[in-house]
This record gives sequence, C-alpha cells and structure tokens, in this order.
Amino acid sequence: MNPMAQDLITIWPEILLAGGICLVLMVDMFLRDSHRDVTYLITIVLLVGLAWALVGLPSGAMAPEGTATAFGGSFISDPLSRVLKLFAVAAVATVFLYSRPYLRARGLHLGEFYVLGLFGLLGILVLASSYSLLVSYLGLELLSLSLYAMVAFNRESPVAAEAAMKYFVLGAIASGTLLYGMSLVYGVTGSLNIGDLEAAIGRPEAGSMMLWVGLAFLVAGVAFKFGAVPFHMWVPDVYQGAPTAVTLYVGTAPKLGALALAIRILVEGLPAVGDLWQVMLAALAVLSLVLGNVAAIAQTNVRRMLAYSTIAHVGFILLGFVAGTPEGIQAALFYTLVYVIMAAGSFGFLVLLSSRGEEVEELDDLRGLWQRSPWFALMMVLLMVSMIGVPPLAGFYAKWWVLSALLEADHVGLALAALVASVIGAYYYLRVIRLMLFDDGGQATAAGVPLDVRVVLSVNALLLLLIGLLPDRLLELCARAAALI
Amino acid sequence: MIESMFGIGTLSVLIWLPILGGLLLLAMGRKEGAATGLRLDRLLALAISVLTFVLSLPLWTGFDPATASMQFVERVPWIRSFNVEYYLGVDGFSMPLILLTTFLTPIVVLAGWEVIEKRSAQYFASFLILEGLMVGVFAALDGLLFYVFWEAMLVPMFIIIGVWGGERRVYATVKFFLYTFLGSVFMLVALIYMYLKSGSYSILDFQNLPLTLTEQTLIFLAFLFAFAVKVPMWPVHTWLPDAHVEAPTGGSVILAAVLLKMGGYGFIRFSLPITPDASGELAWLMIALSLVAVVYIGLVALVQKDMKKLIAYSSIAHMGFVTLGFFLAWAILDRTGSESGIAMGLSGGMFQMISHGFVSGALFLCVGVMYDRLHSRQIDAYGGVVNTMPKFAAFMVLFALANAGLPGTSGFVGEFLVILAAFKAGFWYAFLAASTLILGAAYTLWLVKRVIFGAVANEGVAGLTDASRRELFVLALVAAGVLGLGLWPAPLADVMAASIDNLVTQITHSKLQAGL
Amino acid sequence: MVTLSHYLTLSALLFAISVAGIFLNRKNVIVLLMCVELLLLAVNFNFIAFSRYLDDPAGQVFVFFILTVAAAESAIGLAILVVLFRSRRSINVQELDVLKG
Amino acid sequence: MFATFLFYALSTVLLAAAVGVITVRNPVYAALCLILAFVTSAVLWLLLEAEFLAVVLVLVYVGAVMVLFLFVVMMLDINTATLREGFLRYAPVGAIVAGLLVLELAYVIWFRSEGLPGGTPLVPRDAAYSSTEELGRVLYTQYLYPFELAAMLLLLAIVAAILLTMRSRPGLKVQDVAEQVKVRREDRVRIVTMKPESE
Amino acid sequence: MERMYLAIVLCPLIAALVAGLFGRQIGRSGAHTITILGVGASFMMSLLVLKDQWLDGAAAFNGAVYTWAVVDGITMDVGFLVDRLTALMMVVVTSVSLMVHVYTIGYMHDDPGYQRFFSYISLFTFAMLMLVMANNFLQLFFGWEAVGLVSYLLIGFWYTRPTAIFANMKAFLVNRVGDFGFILGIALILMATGSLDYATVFAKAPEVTNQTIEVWSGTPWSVMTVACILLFVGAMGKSAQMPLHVWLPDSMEGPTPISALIHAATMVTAGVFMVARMSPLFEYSETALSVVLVIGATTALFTGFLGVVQNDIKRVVAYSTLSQLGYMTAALGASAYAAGVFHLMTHAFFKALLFLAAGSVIIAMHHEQDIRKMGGLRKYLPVTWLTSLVGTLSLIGFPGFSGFFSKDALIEAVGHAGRAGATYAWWCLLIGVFVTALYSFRMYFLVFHGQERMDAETKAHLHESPWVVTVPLVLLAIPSVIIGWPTIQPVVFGDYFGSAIVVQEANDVLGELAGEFHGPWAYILHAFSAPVPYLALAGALTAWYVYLRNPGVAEAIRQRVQWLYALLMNKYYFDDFNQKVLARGSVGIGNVFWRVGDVLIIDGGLVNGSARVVSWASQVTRQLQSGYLYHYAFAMVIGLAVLVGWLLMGA
Repeated sequence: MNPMAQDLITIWPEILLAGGICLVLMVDMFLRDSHRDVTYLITIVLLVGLAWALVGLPSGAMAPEGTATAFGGSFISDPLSRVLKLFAVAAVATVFLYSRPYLRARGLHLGEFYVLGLFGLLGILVLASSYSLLVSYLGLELLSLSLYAMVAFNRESPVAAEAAMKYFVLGAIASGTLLYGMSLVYGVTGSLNIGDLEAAIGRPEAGSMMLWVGLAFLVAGVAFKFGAVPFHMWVPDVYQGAPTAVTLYVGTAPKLGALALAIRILVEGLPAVGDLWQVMLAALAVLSLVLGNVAAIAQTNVRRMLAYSTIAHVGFILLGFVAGTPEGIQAALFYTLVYVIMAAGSFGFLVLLSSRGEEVEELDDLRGLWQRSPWFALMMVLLMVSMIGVPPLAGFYAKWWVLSALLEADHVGLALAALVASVIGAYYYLRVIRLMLFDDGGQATAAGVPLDVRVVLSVNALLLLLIGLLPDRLLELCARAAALI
Repeated sequence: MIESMFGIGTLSVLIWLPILGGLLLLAMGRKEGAATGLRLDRLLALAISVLTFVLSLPLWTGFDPATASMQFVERVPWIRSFNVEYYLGVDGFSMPLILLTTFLTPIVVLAGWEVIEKRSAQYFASFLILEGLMVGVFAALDGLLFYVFWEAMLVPMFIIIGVWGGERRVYATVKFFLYTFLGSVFMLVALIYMYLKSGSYSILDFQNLPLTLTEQTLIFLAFLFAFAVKVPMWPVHTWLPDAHVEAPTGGSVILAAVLLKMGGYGFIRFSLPITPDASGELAWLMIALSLVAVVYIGLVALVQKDMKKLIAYSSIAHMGFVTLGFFLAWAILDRTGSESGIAMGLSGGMFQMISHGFVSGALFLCVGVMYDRLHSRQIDAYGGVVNTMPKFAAFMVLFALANAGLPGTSGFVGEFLVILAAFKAGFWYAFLAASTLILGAAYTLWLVKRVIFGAVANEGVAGLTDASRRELFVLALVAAGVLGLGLWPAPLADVMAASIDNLVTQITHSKLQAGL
Repeated sequence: MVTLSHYLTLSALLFAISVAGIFLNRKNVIVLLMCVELLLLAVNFNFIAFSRYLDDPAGQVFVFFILTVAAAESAIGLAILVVLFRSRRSINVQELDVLKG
Repeated sequence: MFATFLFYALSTVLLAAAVGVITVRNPVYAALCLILAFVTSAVLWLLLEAEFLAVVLVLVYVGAVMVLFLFVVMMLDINTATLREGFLRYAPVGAIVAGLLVLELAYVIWFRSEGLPGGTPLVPRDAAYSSTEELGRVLYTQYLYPFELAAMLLLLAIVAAILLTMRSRPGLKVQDVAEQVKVRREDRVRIVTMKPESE
Repeated sequence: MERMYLAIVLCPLIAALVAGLFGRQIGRSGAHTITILGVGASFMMSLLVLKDQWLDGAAAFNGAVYTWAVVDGITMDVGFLVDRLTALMMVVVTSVSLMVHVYTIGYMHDDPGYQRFFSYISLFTFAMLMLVMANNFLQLFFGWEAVGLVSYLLIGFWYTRPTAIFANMKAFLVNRVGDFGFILGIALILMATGSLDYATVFAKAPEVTNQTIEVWSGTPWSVMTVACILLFVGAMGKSAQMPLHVWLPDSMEGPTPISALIHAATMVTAGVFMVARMSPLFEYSETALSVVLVIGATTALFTGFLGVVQNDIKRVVAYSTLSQLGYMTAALGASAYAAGVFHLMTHAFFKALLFLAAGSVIIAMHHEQDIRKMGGLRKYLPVTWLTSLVGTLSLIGFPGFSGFFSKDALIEAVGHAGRAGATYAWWCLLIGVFVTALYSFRMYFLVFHGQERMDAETKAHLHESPWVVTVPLVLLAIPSVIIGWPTIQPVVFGDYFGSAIVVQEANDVLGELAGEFHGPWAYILHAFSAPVPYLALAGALTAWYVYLRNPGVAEAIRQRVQWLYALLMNKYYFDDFNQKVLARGSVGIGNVFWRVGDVLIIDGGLVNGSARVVSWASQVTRQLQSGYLYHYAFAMVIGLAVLVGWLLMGA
C-alpha cells in the first residue's frame, strides 16, 4: 500500500465524519421543517457508524494497544485517542438524543444544530489524535467556532447572543494566547511536531526562558478551554445564556477536547518542563476548586450553578496533571470521562424538564419535583450525589484516583485543599436534592416527555451507579489508555 | 440456606438482600392517598428486614469465639488496578454490631408502620438500603470498601431526615451531611496514604504496616476527624442534637443506635491497631475529650427542654464512655505498666456501644410514641403521661433507668467496666467518669418526672391513648435486649474476648520498634 | 541591524496593544473584533520571524493556516455581532451585562 | 542599512496604526487603521522574505476581511458620540498591565534569549528561492491533513454565518415552486351548491 | 441447700413478675395471694437457712449461680455467700417483708394500684435478698441499686402527687451520690486485689494494707483507707448518713408499708450491713473507721434533734430512723459490727412496728398525718396504741426491750473504742438517748393521749384497723419485746458471726465487753450503773411534761429560741443548700455550657460561622463575575501576566 493510502486508512474515522457532515448538510437542505427527524436519524446513524469505525475497522487492523501515526507524524492513533474519540462520539450522540424534543418545542429543530455539533465533534477527534501544534490549533478552532455558533444558535434570544459574543471574544483572546505560546515554543524548538518537541528540548538550552514564557501562554490557552480560574469567566455566562441543549453540548464533549489538548501539548510535548506547568496548573486548580465551589453556593440559576460546579471539577481534573505522574494523567482522564457522564446527565435532566417548552431556569423551579416525577428526581439525586463524590457512584472514584495520584506525588496539602473545597461544594449539590425532595411548590415536571429521552436519562444516571459498583473496567481502560504516555 | 443455594456468603446476603429489597420497594412505590388496605410496601419491608435478621443469626451461632481472626470471610478482587477487594469478614467486634443492626431494622420498620403516611414505600426503602450499607460498614475488611459503605450511608440518612423530618429538617440534615462528610474525607486521605505504603487496601494489611510516629500521628488525626464526628465527640458533636431532633423516629433510632457506633467501631478497627503509638501519644487528648463529653454534655443534657434533644445529648455523654474505654489503655499502661485493665476498658466500650444501641433507640421510640399522639417533643407539653398511658410509661421508665445505668440493664455493663478500668488509669479519670452516675440519673429521671409522672398536665395528655399492641411489641423486643444484656452479658463478652485480647496485643506492641 | 529580537519585540508590543484594546474598550464590540485581528497579526509576526531565522518553512505554513482560520473566525464573529445587534439594537460592550454573578 | 531603517519606520507606523485601532473614536477609522497596520505588516513580512504570505495578507485581509468589517460597521449604524467614555479613566490601568506584559516579554527576548536562533545576521536567500513554491510543495503533501481540516473549517464558517445571519422575514413573499407544482384542484376550487333563488 | 438459696431469691421475684405483668388478670386477691405466698416461702426457707447456719453450724456457703461475664480475665459471677450474717439478714428481711405484705392488704385496700404495689414490694424483697446474699461486689452493687430502684418506684407510688415524684427523684439522686463513691470504691478494690469476689478480696486484704494510692499526686494514701471511705460513701447514701440523709424524710411520701419495709427496716440498713460485711477491709483502716464513727454519731444526734420539731407522724418516725441508723453506723465505726447488726435487727422489728402502727393511725384518721390534729386515740385504737407503746419503749431503749439490749451494747462499745473521735461519738450517742426518748414520747403522747384535737367528722369514724393490719402489728411487737433476750448473747458477745465478721484483736471492743456479760438479766442490771436508762427516762418525762402535762411550755420554749427552732424546722438548711446551690448550680452551669459553649461558640461561631464566611465569600465572588466583557478579558490578561511573571521570578 502506498504511504498516502496508509495515512488515509489511519484517519478513516475522521474522513467518515467529514463526509458524513457533508451528507447531513446536503440532505438537510432538501428537507422540510417537518421532516427534520430525518436529519436527526441520519446523524445518529452516522455517529453509530463512527463508533463502529473507531472500535472496529482499521484500528482493529492493528493491535488494540497499538499506535499508528500518519501525515508525517502529525496524526496519531493510540489507545488514548481512541478512548477519547469513542467517548466524544457517545457524548455527542447523547446530547443529540436529549435535545430533539427540547429544540422542537422551541422551533429550533434545525439541521444546523446537528451539523454544527458534528463539526465540533470533528474538532474533538482532531484534537484527540493531533500530534502537532498546528493540527491541535485547527482542531481547537473547529471545535470553538462551532461552539460559538451553537451558543448563538437561538437568534431570538438576546442572552444567547450576549453569551456568544462574550464567548467569542474571550475565546479569540485565548486562542491568540495559545498561538503566541505555540509560536514561542516553535521558535525555541524549531518544530511543530509534538513528537519532536521533546527531543528538541533535550538540548542543553532546555532551560531557555523563552520556552517557559511560551509554556505560560500555552497553559493559559489550555486553561481557558477547560474553564479554569482565572480563565473561567466565560463559563457561567455561556452556560446560562446558551439554550439548554447547547449548554448540554458545551458542558460535555468539549471537555474531552480540552483534555486531549492538555495531554498532547503539555504531557507529551513538554514533559521536560513538567515541573513548571505542574506548578502553574496547581495554582489554577486550587483557584478553580475554591472559586468554583464557593461561587456556586450563591447561585439561583441552575445552569449557572452547574457552570461553577464545572469550574470546580476542572480544578480536580487539573490536579491530576499536577501530580505529573502517569497515574495522575490516568486519573485526570478518568475524571474527565466520569465528569462528562455526570454533566451529560445533569444538563440532560434540565433539557428533559424543559422539553415541553417551559424553560427550567431557576433552582426554585425544581421544588417538589419528587412528588411530580419521582423517578427523575431520583435520577437527579444520583447525579448530584455523584458530583459530590459520594460512593458508590462514579464521581467518588474519580476524586479518589486523583487524590491517590496527588498523594503518591506527595502533594498532601493540595489533596486536603481539594477535599475541603469539595466539602464546601457538597452544599449546593445538596441544595438541589433538598429542593427536589424536601420542599414543595415549583413547576418543573417530566410529564409528557418522550420515551427516548426518559430512557437516555435513566441509562445515563444509572451508568454512574454501575461504574460505581464495578469501576474496574473503566479504571483499567483509562489506565491502559494513558499508559503509553 | 441462601448461601448454599446461590453460593453467596452470609455477609453478602446481609448486605445485598436489604439493599435489593429497598430498590424493589422504591420501584414499587405507592401512590399517595391510595387505599390503605393491604399496604404491601410495609409488609414487604417488614418481611425483608425480618428475613435479614433471621439470616444474620447464623453469624452468632456459627461464630467461633476462640479465635480473633476473621470469620465468614468473603474475598473477591473488586478493583484490580488498585488491589481493592470485595473483602468481608467479621470478628468479635463487628459481629455483635451487625446483629444489632439487623435486629433494629425490623423494629424501625414496625415503628413507622402506620405513622408514616407520606411516601411510605420510599421511607421503608431508605431504611432497608441503609441497613445493607450499615452491615457493609461493619463487615468490610477492605479500607476502600469500608469507605464506600461508610459514605454511601450518608445519602439515605440525609434523605430520611430531610423528607420525613421535623420543621428544621433541612438545616439539620445539611448540617449532618456536611459535618460527617468533612470528617470522612480526611479518612480517605489516610486510607490512600496507607495504600500507597502497603500496596493494598486490606485493613488487616494496614494493621501490620510499619509506620513512623509522625505518619501514625497524621493518620490518627485523619481518622480521628472522621470517627470523632460520627461518635460524636466534643466539640464536633453539635450536629447530633439537631439531626436527632429533626429526624423521624426511625431515623433517630438508627442514628443513635447504629450510626454513632460506626465512630467507635472505626477507632477499634482502624485507629487503635493501625496507629497504636500515635494513639498512645494522643490518648490524653482522647481521654480529655471523652471526659468532657461525660461531664459537660451531661450538664448540657440537664437543661434541655426538648425530649429528643435531651436524649441526643445523653447519647453524646454515653458515647464519651466508649471513647474513654478505648483510650484508657495507654493511661493504664503509663500508670501501672501492665496490660491488666486494658481489655476491661475495651470491653466496656464495646458493651457501651451495644447497650447504647438498645437504650437510646428505645428512648427515641418512646418519644416517637408520644410524638405521634401529641406532635410535640417539648417536655413542657407533657406531664402525667402515666395516668393515660400506664403500659407505655412502664417501658419508658425502664429505658430511662437503663439510660441512667441501672444494674441489671444493659446500660450498666459498659459504664461499670469502663469505670473499673478508669480507676486503673487514675483516680480522677474514674471520678469524672463516675459522675455520670449522678448526672445521667439526674437528667434522665428529671425527664421522667416531668413527662411521665405527676398529675395529668393538660388536655392533650388527658386524651392520650395507651401504646398500641404494635408499639408495645416493639418496645418489648428492645426491652428484652436491654434486660438480657444487662442480666447476662457473658455471651457477648465471650464473643468479643478473643478479639479484644488480640487488640490488646496490637495496642501494646509498638510499631516503632518493628524495624523502624 | 535587525535581529530576531527586534521582530519579537514588535510582536510583543502588538500583542500588548491588542490585549489592552480589548479590556479598555467599553463601548464597541466591533473594535474588539479588530483587536482580535491585531492579536493574530502579532502571532503571525512571531511565526514568520522564527521561520525565517530557523530557516524552516513550517512557521510560514502555520501562518498560512492562521490567516485562513482568522478569516473564518471573523466571519463567525461578525455573524454573532449581527445577531447581537438584531436582538439588542446595540453593540455597546457595557450593556452586555445581563449575564453576571 | 536600508532594511534596518525600513524596519524601524514601518514598525513605528505599524504600532501607531495599532494604537489607532484601539483609540480612535469612530469604528470606521479604526478599521482603516487596521488596514494600515496590515499593509505595513505585509511590507515587513517582505523584509522577512515571506512574499507569499505578504501577498495573501493584503489580498485576503485587506481585500476581503476588512471590507467585511467595514460593511458591518456601516450596516449597523452605530452612534459614535457616546462610545468613548471611560477609555481615559481606565487607560492607566490598561497601560500598566499591557506594559507589564511587554516588559516581561522584552526582558526574556533581550536578556534571556539563549537557545534562540537569533543573533546572527540573516543570509539573504538567493533569487531563485520562492516562498510560494516552498509553501506549495509542503502544503499538499506534508500538510495535506491540516489543509483539509482548514477546508472543513471554512465550510463550518459558511454554515455558521449563514445560520446566524440569514433569516426569512415574516412579511416577505416567497415563491415556493414545489408547492405550486403540487397544487391540486381541490385546493383551489370550491364548488358551492346554492339553492336557486326563489322568487 | 444451694437450690434453696436460689428458691429464696426467686420466689419473690416470680411473684413480683406475675403480679406486675398479669396484675389485671389475676386480680387483687390473686396478686396479694401470690406475693404473700412467695415471700412466705422465702421466709420459711430463710428460717431453715438460719437454722442450718446457726443451730446446725453448717459451713458458710460460697458459690456462683452463673457467670455474669468474664472480662479481662476477671470472672464476674452472680453468686451467693450464705453465712450467719447473711442468714440473719435474710430472716430479718423476709420476716418484715412478710408482715408488710399482710399489712398492705388492709392498708392499700382501696388503692387503684394494688397489684402494682404488691409487685413492687415483692420485687424489693428479691432485690434486698440479692444484696444480702451477694458473694461479690458486682452483685452487691446490683442489689444495692435494685433496692434503690424499687424505693424510687415506691416513693413515687402515688405519682400524681408532685411532692411524691419530687421525693423519689431526690431519693434516687442522693443515693446516686452515694453510689458514685461506692462504685469508685469497688473499682479501687478491683484494682488493688484483682478480684470482685468477697472471698478473694478478703483474703488479699492484708497484702493491700501496705499499698498506697496517690489521689493527689505527691500524697500517698493508704489504698485501704481510700477504698473503705469510698465504700462508706455508698453506705452513707443508702443508710442516710449526714450529709446524704436528706432523702429519707422526704421518702415518707410513699405509702406507709414501704416506709416500714424499705425506709426503716431493710433497705436503709443495707449500708450498715455492707460495712459489716466489709469488716475484713475496714479493720485495716483506722482512719476509715474513725470517719464512720464520727459520721454515724453525728447523724445519730443531729437528726434526732430534728425529730423533736416534726409534726408529721411519719416524719417523726423517719427522723428517728435516721437517728437510729446513726447509732448503728457509729457502732460499726467502733468496730462493734456485731452490735451494729444487732441493732439493725432489733430496729427492723420495732421500727417496722412503729411505722405500721403509724400507718394504722393514719388509716384511722383518714390519711391525716399531722400529730397536732390527733390526740387521745388510745381508746379508739387499742391494739395500735399498745403496740405503739411497745415499739416506742423498745426504741428509747427501755430496759428489757429488744431496743435496750442493742442500743446499750453499742453505746458501751463506742465508749470503749479507743480510736479518734470515739469520745465525741460517745457523747453524741448519750445525748441522743435523751433526744430519742423526747421525740418518741412527744409523738406518743400527742397521738394517743391528751386532748382529742381531730375534727368531728374524723372522730365519728374512728375505729380500730382490720385484722390484716393489727395482726402484723402484734406479730412485730413480739420480737420487738423479746428478740433481744435470746439473741444478745450469741450475736453481740458470742461468736454467732464467726468468721462472717472480722475484727482485729486490737479493735475488739465487744470482745472486751463480752467478759463482763453475764446473761441478759445481769446486763439489764448492769445498765443502770450507766447514764443511758436515766437519760431515756428523763427524755420520756420531759416529753410527758412538755407535751401532755403542760403544753404551754413547748410554745414558750419555741418563742425563746426562735433561731434554733428555725434551724431545726429547716433541717439545718441542707435541703436549701442542695436545692439552691447544687441543683440550681448544675442547671446554671448546664445552661451556660449549652447556650454559650454549644449554641454560641461551637454552633454559632465555628459551624454556622464558617457557613457564613463561605456564603459571604460566595457573594464576593459573585461580584467578581461582573458581567462585563472587559473585566473578563482583564482577568485573563492579569492571569497570564502573573503566570509569566511568576516563572520569571522563580527563575
């Protein structure tokens, strides 16, 4: 086989997705508004096929643990990328499954939602497999640009426009910062390929301060993508301003992209200056944990509260990086995966409650939900409990692994700080439970929500319990995925 | 029986049967305001809890009191990547506590029989799930498994207090949750630390792990935080009165009878054997806090105006005896240089835990009986209850006296042994500890005087009806436990003896000389 | 004589000016978009200068892509701006404060 | 020497234009300043022998993007009078932070630049060298993958821009050919049976 | 024999359980039948035991019934030690109890709590038997507290009376103060000897004498002294020695039969019994014995004074009980354990008699208890009158009556004791004799002689009590008169107790006195050479003069010494002190701990305080998220600048 063909086979999932996007776009153009479900179905089929492609075909041709590169080493297919991609596909599919009734109830059920969502997914796939600064940048922009557009998706909504604008401007600064960092790293190392960076830094001039400055810019860029303090300002506004279905999207899959970006650039590209980015991330992590948890307490808007909670969780994910060990990266990976499931569930819950048209905005809307929709209130309890980090739900194991890694790296102080912050954080999750279970009043209900959404939410929440009871599989998967780093 | 049928161990059955039963109940649910005819939910709950109790009896009958090693062991890898095992087993410490749990759960179900009108299926389900988790805590021999059960318990308890509790239930339950959650996260750090040192989460491995004094001290403090909150020890006790007061009767019973015991159990299972030297270094602190609990809290209990709060404070004072009994060991070693007396303190603490399970549970049941009728917990609202509820009053007085440590009731055994041991540690330890004889009697009897005795105080009391047969049955069951344990504690003492001896060995053998 | 450091300094100044522009501008969103363009220009300077001094075409390739992306980004940014203006009848930065707290 | 002079001169213009972008009152002027900045940059890039990019910058940026900006500025019809308030009040803070950033960067660039390729004077490339050719060679081979990604990105931008800005106004009358073709007699003709009027 | 011991204990227990649990089913007659049968059987068997021990000279029995628990290698049994001391106590307890059972049929005839009452007193009998038959400290403590429990229940028997339920709580709490010392004493003994078993402990007592304990560091005290004093604190509570005597007068709130049974004859003597039982220990501590002696004597005298001013018939008897308990205790303190126990026995009979007689009066007076409203009852209640007279004479120590023998013996023993405080004690006891006679006859005269001061209504219905009341009176009167004659020789001066009571050679006052003992008659004659009978006579005459012959004198005296009268009426202000200082003080401290410690500092400051800090911080961080894009951008740039700057600094 000629090298180009080999390369193309290696990036076959991306090609499939890109082609699929075009297909969806074309088909959608010829559909009436009343037939948007066709777009939806094609999209879902596409995602299923993509998942199949990831698990099965060409990657199956090589060993499951194997690593393949393409395009001069700028693309890599390794266990990590496959895990991330698979989860991203699943997350995006879940988002689509949740969103249909929500969008339809608001007259927003347009094909572009799926197209943009798929573009974003493509960005995540690119990020996951990127082994070059350039490709990472392109993947990041693919993801970001579709997110900007999706946030502004509801053109009638002034807050959505405001959120999109803020997101766009801040995102542009962040990618500018990231690029500036990349340029400095490129200047010092002379290479854009992540695989070559380490070798280049291995030179005696590795201590080059220029590299450090570049590193700081890179960290700032990555932190923005994650939403870590002080680069978090967009998070609450976007989560609150965007339509809930978009918030659901923004809050889930892109975290995998951010994780991939961080792992590829910092962990794989710049391990030589690991001490430096670990220290920086430690500061950001602690700030995120504290500020996220503290600020969430005063919130009355559900999505805003969950936004701050995201910031706090990001703090935890970053702590995995702070540990710096393979263990820590695996923990961060696991945390991210679990977080994506939890976020999908909790935002999905809001989407579900808003499926019939009335927007569930305020925490108070949830009051007494248990009396109206006991099952879903219970599912939300599971989700919240998992977010707190109470076993036997998956959220606990995530925190536990990160803590293990931190302690193994002798970061006892950080571990304790994280724990205290999460105890403070428990308060606002408990408040959600409290409102649903203990109080009366409120309007939100799950009555009249289509079966598919109900099933998805139940599966989503129960998955956390399942992982909690039998965490071994996922733990090992993450361990193996990040083992080669 | 079930074990042999499905190849599942007894302990697993005891854990999962109630949990699965609880989930079944949850799934069943019960429509609000549906006909109160059969009330399948409570029948099912009772059946499951009784079955669990019956199935737990083999733990006692099949228990070999001659050995301190773990029995009924089940050991399966659970999280391979961290060497975490699904590792269960019981010894002389955990077995009685498991039986206490399985014994009290049917009682709690019965106590809520017709009282809980609102979402009763969920109520019973919560308790069943809680039961399974509590058994899990006592049976777990793997640190992480222990932690999982330990934390998981918070959730049903949070919901029980929050949904079925009193007026300030939200404040109380959030306080309960955060307090205990904060306490236990430190334990997690300690567990992870020891895992990193030993490569395993097995508690028994932890116990054999050599640790320096600094390590031990830090680990001890981490555990202390978790267990002290649970026990609760002064000054981290203030969640308890609130939680007790606001919880529904069943919640108070389980909270007092079993949940508090987890703190004491934790000390025995973790702190003492894993960090003997640090425990010794800090024994003065523990003893001081315990004595503060006895005296200070005893005085505080005296002035309470709310019955449940009074009993809650009395619980704290009684649990002070538990920790006192456990940590006297080092004071005794210091003073007499001999091991004699250590085992007495330990047994005293254990007895106090079991007994307190019965007695405080019973007292909360009694308050519940009255509350169900008059909907007030204020002492003022009662007076002369004996006139209208003579049978009930008899039980209440019995339990009150047991609470005051009357010989012949279970309440006496622990206090007696601990005071005996305390004297070996020093006159003043015993002196302060024995003050509970006066204080305990004072607050309990004053309560009885104001609530039970006297002329009928008001119309509410005049309209009371005596306890129903169900209520009497429940109280009689507990009373049997209280008297049985008080009159003949030997069986329990025998069961614990080997484990206690083993613990004494662990306590008295410094880990510091072991090659460090 | 012009060295690499000169170019880098120029770039740094451009970067600082554009960033300052973003947080000093309180009135007009569209100027923010222009500042973003300036920001990317600064980055491009870095890449081109490095590319030249390293004698490596990769930097120039990167700039090529940045230019492409920047164009796409401006398109989307302006589209959002239009949406914003349509729903708000204003592009005053100070009035973008519904979402806060 | 001329190159040095050129560099300083152009740099001054460039920076002045950049400052102009963020300070001028009228967004149209700001856009024009930006165009100036781009043009001077293009010349500077020529000094760095990046001819292709310099051309692209002028063509794509000045020619397309900035025109788009101007278009939008004009379209939105913004009241420029009130848009300046507050700038001076916050300018010192902004200057300090921006200055700090520059100082940090300059310190590293000038005093701690070990490991950087700079320092030595550049050897001018020979006349046969074409950066266009150089770029063209790698773009479709080594950088094929990014190139295709960039294509997707542009597609995304098109979709997004259309989604966000194109809208069917409620009052607008549009011809729907498909509907017209599909129309049936029953939709258009109503047969009314009327009783004959009695006299 | 062993089975019989068990049966003796179980009979009343089973009877109590049946009467208590199935009271409604078996009815009133069923209840009293079964309990009387139970106690009667115990009594008969006790007699057999006494015969076995005394006449047949059987060896003391010491054996376990079952092992209560084995902890720390220490076996804690429930078991019996039956020796002559025990046997004597068993007979006293069961016989008085039997009488009281019978008497109760009449006394409680109309009470709705009839069955409950019988259940309680049977239960009490069980508990008291457990106490006296114990062969170890654990069981002793069990019986000790169990009798306290029943006492508590019985004092509060009429639970609707506020005074009754106050009194029973007070009784329990004061007793608990005693138990507090008692349990510490037990703990010390366990520590010193490693056993709770009497036999082992006594055997080890000599070894312990040299041990010391530092209660205050730096001052070594003899273990034996500390232990004995602690044990004696228990005895002070149960046997109502000053200052823990305050509960006993109040306990008269209970029905009269239990005043007789519990608060006169049996339970209150448990302390005396206990000290006697512990004689092998006390003998090793001169200090402890002195303490016992002084406290006993003080109680004997000063509570006697109080009896003089009381007007409630039962309270007068109660104070006399206190005083007599003081006598017994003083005897113990003089190492005259046998005399103390002997007085305990005689006192049990005559004091039970007096109480029951008082009860009979109360029945007749329709539950009027104020002696100022009585008088001249002699002709209405002949049996009661006569038996009361017998009891009173016995109480004041009229020569030939049983009380005489016991009291005289112990006063003489105290007089001969050589230990510190003995002289003081002797004077106290002597004066006490006068006082005893004074208040006893004051009551006697006011009740049975003189003017009839009751109202017409009551008077019209006055009649003698039914036979169930009078028969026990008579049956108790008999031993009150005669029991001293046959028993003084063996019990006090002989070797009846054998090894049950241990007295050191040097302390053996009774041994000394035994030499001068030549039979009861000679003893009576000999007594007249001492001041005791004269003092008693003087007391009786004074009472006659002041209260019967010339009642104005009493009033005149009262007017003259107002302060003294006030002091006595207020019972030396002990109750006020306890109420106002101790009880209110505890409540006050409790309130401070609660409101300041728990509510304000811990909850308000630490718990809610940190919650407030967090929510304040939360509000502050909300402000940071201002909503303005330029602030957001500014934060990012600052963050970036700080990151870069930090790296540069760190380099």
